[in-house]
Amino acid sequence: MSVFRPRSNTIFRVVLVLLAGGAAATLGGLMGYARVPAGTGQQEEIQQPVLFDHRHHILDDGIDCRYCHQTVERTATAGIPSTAVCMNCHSQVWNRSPRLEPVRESYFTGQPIPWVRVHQLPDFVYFNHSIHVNKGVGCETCHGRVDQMPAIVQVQPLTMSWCLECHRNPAPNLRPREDITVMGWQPEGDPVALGNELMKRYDVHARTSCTTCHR
Amino acid sequence: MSVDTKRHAAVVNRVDPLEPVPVLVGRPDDRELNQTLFAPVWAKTRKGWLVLFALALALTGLLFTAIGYTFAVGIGAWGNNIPVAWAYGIVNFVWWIGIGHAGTLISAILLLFQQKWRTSINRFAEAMTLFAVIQALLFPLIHLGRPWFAFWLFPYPSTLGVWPNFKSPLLWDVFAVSTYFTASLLFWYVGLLPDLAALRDSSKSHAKRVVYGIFSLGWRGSARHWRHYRIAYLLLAGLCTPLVLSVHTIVSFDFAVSQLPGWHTTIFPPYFVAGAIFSGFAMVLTLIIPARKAFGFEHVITEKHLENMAKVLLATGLMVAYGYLSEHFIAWYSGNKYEQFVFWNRANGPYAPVYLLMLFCNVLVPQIFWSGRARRSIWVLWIASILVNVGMWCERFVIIVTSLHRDFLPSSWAIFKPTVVDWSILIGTIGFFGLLFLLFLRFVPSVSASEVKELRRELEHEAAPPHPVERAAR
Amino acid sequence: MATYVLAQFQDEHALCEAARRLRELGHTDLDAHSPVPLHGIDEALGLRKSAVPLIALVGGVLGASGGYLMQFWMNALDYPINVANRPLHGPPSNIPITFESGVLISVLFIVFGLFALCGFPRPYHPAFDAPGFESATVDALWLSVRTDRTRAEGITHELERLGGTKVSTVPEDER
Amino acid sequence: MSSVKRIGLPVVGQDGPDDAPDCRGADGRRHWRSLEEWSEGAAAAKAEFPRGAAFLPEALTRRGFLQMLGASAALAGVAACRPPRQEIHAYVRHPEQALFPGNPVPYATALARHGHAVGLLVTTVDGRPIKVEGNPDHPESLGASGRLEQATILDLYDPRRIEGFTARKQPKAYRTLLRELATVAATHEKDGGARLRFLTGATGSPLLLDLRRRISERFPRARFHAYESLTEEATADGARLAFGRALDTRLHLDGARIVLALDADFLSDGPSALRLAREFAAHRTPGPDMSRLYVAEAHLSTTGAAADHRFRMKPSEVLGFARQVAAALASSQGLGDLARIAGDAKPTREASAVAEDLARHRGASLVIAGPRQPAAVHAIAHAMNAALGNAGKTVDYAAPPTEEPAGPRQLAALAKDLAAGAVETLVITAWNPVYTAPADVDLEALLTKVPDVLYLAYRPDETSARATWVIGESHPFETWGDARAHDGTVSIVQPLVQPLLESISEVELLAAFLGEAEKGAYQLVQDFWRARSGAGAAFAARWGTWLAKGVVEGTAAKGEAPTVRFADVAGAAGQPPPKAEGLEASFVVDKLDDGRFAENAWLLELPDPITTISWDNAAMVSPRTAQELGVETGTRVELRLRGRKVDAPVFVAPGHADGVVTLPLGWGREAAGPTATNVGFDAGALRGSQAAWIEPGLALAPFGKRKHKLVQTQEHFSMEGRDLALSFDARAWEEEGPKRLEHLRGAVNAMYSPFGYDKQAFKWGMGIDLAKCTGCNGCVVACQAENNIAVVGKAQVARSREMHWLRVDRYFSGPPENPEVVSQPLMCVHCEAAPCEYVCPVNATVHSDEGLNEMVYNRCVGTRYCSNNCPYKVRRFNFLEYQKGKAPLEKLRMNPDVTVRYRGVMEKCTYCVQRIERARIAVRASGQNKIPDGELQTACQQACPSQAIVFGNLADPESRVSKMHQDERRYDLLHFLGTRPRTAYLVRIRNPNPALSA
Repeated sequence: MSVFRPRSNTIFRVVLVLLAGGAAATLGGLMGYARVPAGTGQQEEIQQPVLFDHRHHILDDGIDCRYCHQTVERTATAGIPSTAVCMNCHSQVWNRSPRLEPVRESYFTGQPIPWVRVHQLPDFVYFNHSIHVNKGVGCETCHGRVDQMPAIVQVQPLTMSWCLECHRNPAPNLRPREDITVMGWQPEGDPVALGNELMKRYDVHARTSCTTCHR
Repeated sequence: MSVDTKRHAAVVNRVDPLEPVPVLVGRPDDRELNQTLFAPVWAKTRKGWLVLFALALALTGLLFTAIGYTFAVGIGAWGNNIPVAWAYGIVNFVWWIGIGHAGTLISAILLLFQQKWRTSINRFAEAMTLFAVIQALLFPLIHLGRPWFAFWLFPYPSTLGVWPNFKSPLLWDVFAVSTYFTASLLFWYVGLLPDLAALRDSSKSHAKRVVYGIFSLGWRGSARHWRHYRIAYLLLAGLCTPLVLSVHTIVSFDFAVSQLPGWHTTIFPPYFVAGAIFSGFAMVLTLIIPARKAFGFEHVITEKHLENMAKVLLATGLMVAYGYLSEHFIAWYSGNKYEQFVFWNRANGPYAPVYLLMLFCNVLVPQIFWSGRARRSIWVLWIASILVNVGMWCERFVIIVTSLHRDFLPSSWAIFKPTVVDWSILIGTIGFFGLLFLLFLRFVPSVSASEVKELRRELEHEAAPPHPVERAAR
Repeated sequence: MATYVLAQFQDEHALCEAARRLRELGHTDLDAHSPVPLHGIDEALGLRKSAVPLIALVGGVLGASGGYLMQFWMNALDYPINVANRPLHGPPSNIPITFESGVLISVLFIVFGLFALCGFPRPYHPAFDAPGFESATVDALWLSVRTDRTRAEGITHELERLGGTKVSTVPEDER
Repeated sequence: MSSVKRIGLPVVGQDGPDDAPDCRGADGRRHWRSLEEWSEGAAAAKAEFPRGAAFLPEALTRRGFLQMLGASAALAGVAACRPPRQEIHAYVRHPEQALFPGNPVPYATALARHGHAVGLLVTTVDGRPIKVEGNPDHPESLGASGRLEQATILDLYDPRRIEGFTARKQPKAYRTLLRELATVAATHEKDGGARLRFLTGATGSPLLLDLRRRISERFPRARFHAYESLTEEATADGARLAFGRALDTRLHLDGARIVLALDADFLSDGPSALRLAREFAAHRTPGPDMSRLYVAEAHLSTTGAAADHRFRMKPSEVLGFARQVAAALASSQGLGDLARIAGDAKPTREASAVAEDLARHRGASLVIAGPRQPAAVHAIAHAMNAALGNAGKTVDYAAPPTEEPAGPRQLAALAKDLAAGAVETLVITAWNPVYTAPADVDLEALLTKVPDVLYLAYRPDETSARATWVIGESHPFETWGDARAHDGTVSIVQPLVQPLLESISEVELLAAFLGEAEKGAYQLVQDFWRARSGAGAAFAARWGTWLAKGVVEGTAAKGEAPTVRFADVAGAAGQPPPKAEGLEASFVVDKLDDGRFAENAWLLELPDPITTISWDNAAMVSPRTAQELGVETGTRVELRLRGRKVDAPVFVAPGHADGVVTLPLGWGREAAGPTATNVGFDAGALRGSQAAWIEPGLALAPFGKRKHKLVQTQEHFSMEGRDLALSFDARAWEEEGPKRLEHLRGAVNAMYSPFGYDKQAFKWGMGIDLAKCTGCNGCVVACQAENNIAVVGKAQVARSREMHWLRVDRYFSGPPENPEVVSQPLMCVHCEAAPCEYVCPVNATVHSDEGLNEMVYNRCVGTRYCSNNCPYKVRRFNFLEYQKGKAPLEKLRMNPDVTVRYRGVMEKCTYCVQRIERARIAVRASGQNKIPDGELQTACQQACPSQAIVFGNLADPESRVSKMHQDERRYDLLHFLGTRPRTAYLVRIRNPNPALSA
């Protein structure tokens, strides 16, 4: 008399399928997760010590990015504005607004404002703003429509493969230097032709050597 | 031990040395074979087994403690340094992989060559292969500086957009070893099916029936199944044969493809494969001699088997010796002073004792098998087989450490000294190997009953020409 | 509602004879059970050649070509890197992995193909319910006929006439 | 990029009183100096001052922890494994000067040791000094820097530094300290400072000397005693003997073709070593103006290793040899003046050959006497130089800053007063005199007789333990001052960072005794120089240029060539020297200087240039002597000298003179930190005041079975007959040298055609000229500082796991008693067909489009296969986590441009790729595509005093490196392997005297 019953066959097979499927799903899930915003930290809301609204400063006041991010064309870091820069205007306007209290406090105590970092690369990645900006890569390309962000979020995955896309074929991401800070910039005329033309003009070429970013 | 095995033992003793020793003593019928061959599985756990198991368990514990420690503090826990960046880790890896060659070789190649004496030792040898390869598989992982990134060695689509480097012999290793393990495992399991079914059907307890029933997947000896089974088994053997040769060839590439004097040698692939078979058969002997005594398998694993294996040892031992010879000759002949120095250094450098031990164990010891009496003497066989295993470990040490510690620039020469952790891992793997093997002996028939039954029929049909399909099956 | 009629036989000739006889009688759905493969049973049962070799070939070809293309695409096309001044696409260095992946896939195809063809895993089968059938994997030869209940009676007699012992009938109840 | 930068450490570079932020005093820090105010203004202080910054955790953890980040990369950013959000601290007020976050800014300053300054450029990033370079405008640096200068930066961030001040066991705030110092000073006014003494080190600083003068005016009976254990008394006496007055001797090797060094290690020791190495190396290439160097010495020094002829002799025999040369010059070369000096000396073959050579190059030769030699030898050297007409050409003389040389004599005077109990207040600014004092001056006991011992200390040490006042000393990079180079050139010492820990400088301490400490160092130095320059209104502008250039122009002392008083010299040197019997003790200076670098882990681990011993010093003897004494390397022996005892391990040194035991000073500290305590043995404990350097009558007795483990980074000194570090004799080279190199360069037949680098604007390469390299190891420390290279400790070095990316291989050839030496700097040679690359399974080491052999740490899984396959064995592996457990202060030193490697990762020389990328980005961002040759230097190249290392762009045929690759002396290391290295070597050429080599 067999120890198994007809339903054993089904059970046995189902279990096998579950085991195999489960293993596959776990691996696939991890790989997938690494590619979705949840995994790359995109669209993550981040509390800043001061409710700074880029939207308002760019659209309503028409301030150029470089007014505050002064060193973007000259150094690796774009440069977080010193409190003094804020006070240039806010000593005059909104100089009583409670929202700006932390700024004034910083200015008078000399304590820096503890901004929270949004775009964060590993320490072994050496990203340099100046070279990108000078070779015609716009702020928008990596940081997105800042002019539409009440609070800054990371819009690009910032994964290595994402960097590589552009490092292998920069042309589509180039724009004339004068439009670097323009938001929602559209190439007039044939984008491909323009891209290639800019490649020549700024002497841009693909760089995928490891030491370009890792030192 | 059952009555009839005693009888067989008696038969063995009465055999006249001038007569060819049979591969199967007596004419036990199927039921008898079932009884004797499954006896170890059904019998009560023995004291001896428990003692050995406890020992193996302890050593396994040591192994994983040592590995844990290495992971915690880094490779610095070992004796490795610059220039000797590879040492025990890789020595053990190559040694175990080599041992893991006999099984598949015996069952696959001997099957293709229709060697009757294969039948009663192949299951045993395959199991040994699996467990040896498991030991070997540990090392590529634990010898990494950052083992938690080991998965970077596999070509999976990562967000880094970087791929492994397929020019690296190490990557070939990854593929070769994992393929070899998978293939051996499946080959072994497929071969096990009929016996598992037999166990299921001949076991008394309900639990055992369920367990064996699950693992035998519902095998019921149907002619429809046999038809696919035989050809599948044959094909697996056909694939495993080149595979087993490729694996050690690729392992030897780790060295041959580099340009270090003492490593960069074209003789390596054949010489490694020969060495692998050499050590593999040695290990089979080391294990099978006590096992057949303990379980009373003298009638199925007869002196014929042992003697044949001794012959294989002799043959492969000579090949290995030839490998050494040609290495040294080419070094001298090349006129390359770096190459020449390495071989001079092996015999005269700080590691000369290991080198001499290697020569003794691998070149001298096998020579005693020219004498038939030595081949038939259990003790000589057993001790020789152990010595060969030691010798083969020394060979890997000589190749890896001795070549590394004095290479091109004398300024960077240095001495390698193994640490406690190094030793623990080496001994630990032996314990872990033993552990798995003991479990195998206890829960799986270590001689393939179905194949021995078939063999018996063949021996009966000897007179009449075998059936064509059956020939294919063998 | 199908049933199985099973009978044990002493030696393979009797078994084969019985099989032939039953087929002459038009019972095609026969199967033999034995601890070892039997000679000439395939003819007796009229079984065709196995499909396993074909499966193996397909697997081997897929594996090898896939392995080679993978290496070519990853190192020469997707991320070409100058490694030690070696050509990006170096066929010689691709041989080992091509071979290994060929073997691997082929082996997997064979084994799982075998299981598929045998309908494994199938721990339960009506035949197991036949009294004494356990001996099929140990030392006895069995013949089983799948038929409908109506004809079971006749087959039983036939089998007994052909020398089958322990003849029994088990209903197939696939639930 | 560390976020410390964004805290806005104020770099008090150029900002003076006017442009300093309002809230600050002249030196920009005084206002928080008192703890009282500190507690009030703590908030303000924290934001403004680095001492806060040193303890911001996130700034420091981040760079160190590659594991976490690696893991995050590994799991491709599974949120759980992503590093925590970091804070960004922006400047509150952006500094006025063009200071950009993350951009390195070099500031000119100077570093004085034993009263001699070397001009430096110190690179700061975001206010953190991280790297020292030489100042090209400084005459004694010429852009080069030695291992000690390089290592100074590590001391700045030493967590063992003394913070704050304690007087009589009471912690004092800055203001309180000054007040109390003022009162102490006042109590001495009534008796004119009769019971006030100062124990200082040697100094040339005009400001300090001026302060001393003014203190002496206020306290006429107070005394200053200058003590240096590495004394140059003999040098001064020699000059007095020869010229009748104290004069500094200034060597000029660029004009010298024949050089005779009498026990003088001028290439690695002494105030002008950097300049002399440059000048010496300039004439070591084959040709008409190739120089020839004779060295007479006991132990094999780097100078001896560079010599064309090296005469092995006891230090005491050097005088005899000098007289023989003089004799030969007098007799056969007709320099009659020298006859009396030579006395009855009989010239040997060597002596005559040297004399002949010297005489053949009158005015273009030079005799150098080492500071360890007695006055007579110096006098003879002066006499010979005068007689040979070298004076004024290859050597000239100038008045020293202080008449009396610092040394035992001055200490003895002080000791007398101390013993007499005539001292109430002793101010010690000299470095750790209790340790450095001669064995026969028991300063430790004497100090107990002094009620108030004020000690200006950088770290707790033997002296601070005996002092009643321990005053935290500022690091030279933290304070204002001035310093004088050996040639008289003065540099303004400007700070690169606020004191990381509360401390003051010697200037401020002395000023306290004039009641001027309140002014602060900045004010003091500026006032002094405003007065000294007499520039008035124009001063501000001039001051600016001085700071920018790093030198005060026109301060170099006038050189003169005074007449030698041959009679007096003869009087001192005329009679034959006494025969020395028994063993002779010879004390030498090595990498730890007088011991003040004993706690510098870089230097402790740095292998000795000749013996390659790391983490130890040893009593060195010749093979012969060792045999006679029945000792061998590692044997522990007891050394006895005039009843003084020391236990030491023996090292059998090739090329060492027989009958001498060489004892390196500065080791075996007792009250040092964990890194240095009981490392090596204290040879100083054997030293007496009389014979500070050389003393006969040493007894050596082996004891104990167990040997002492001396670890060497290189254990095999033979080239095993392989073509590795090649050297030729000049003549052999002329004849068929280039031909002998044919098989070591040029194309090798390879299976694969080389990758083309023609389209690239840059094609990096390096050239190393073995003829120039003196093996000083300066480059090794420079590399360590630039690339955040870990120190691994003695145990790991013993396992041969040192991490130095750049090592200097040293091979001996010829007889072991006096071998020829070749030093070969070796770092990754960046093979175009790199064996390491194709074996890496994960593509962690690959080639860049500009031909760099890249090592990608964050991709490395640590199979170590690359190292096995590297024929040069230049790869280093993090066997353990060597960067662990750094104090926050230490972490501030890390170069933010270089990844800190985690355990399990392979690393190696990258040709300073961080510098390459910075330079390239700079030029390309500004639109061009050309980096001028020489503007981009690797750390090793920049440090190298003899300019043996040249890095540059091979794509530019005019670049120096391209020319080196074309040089006929060029060869490739292990060329036959076909690795096509990007680093080319130039063979070394020796220039032996045919008369002697015959």
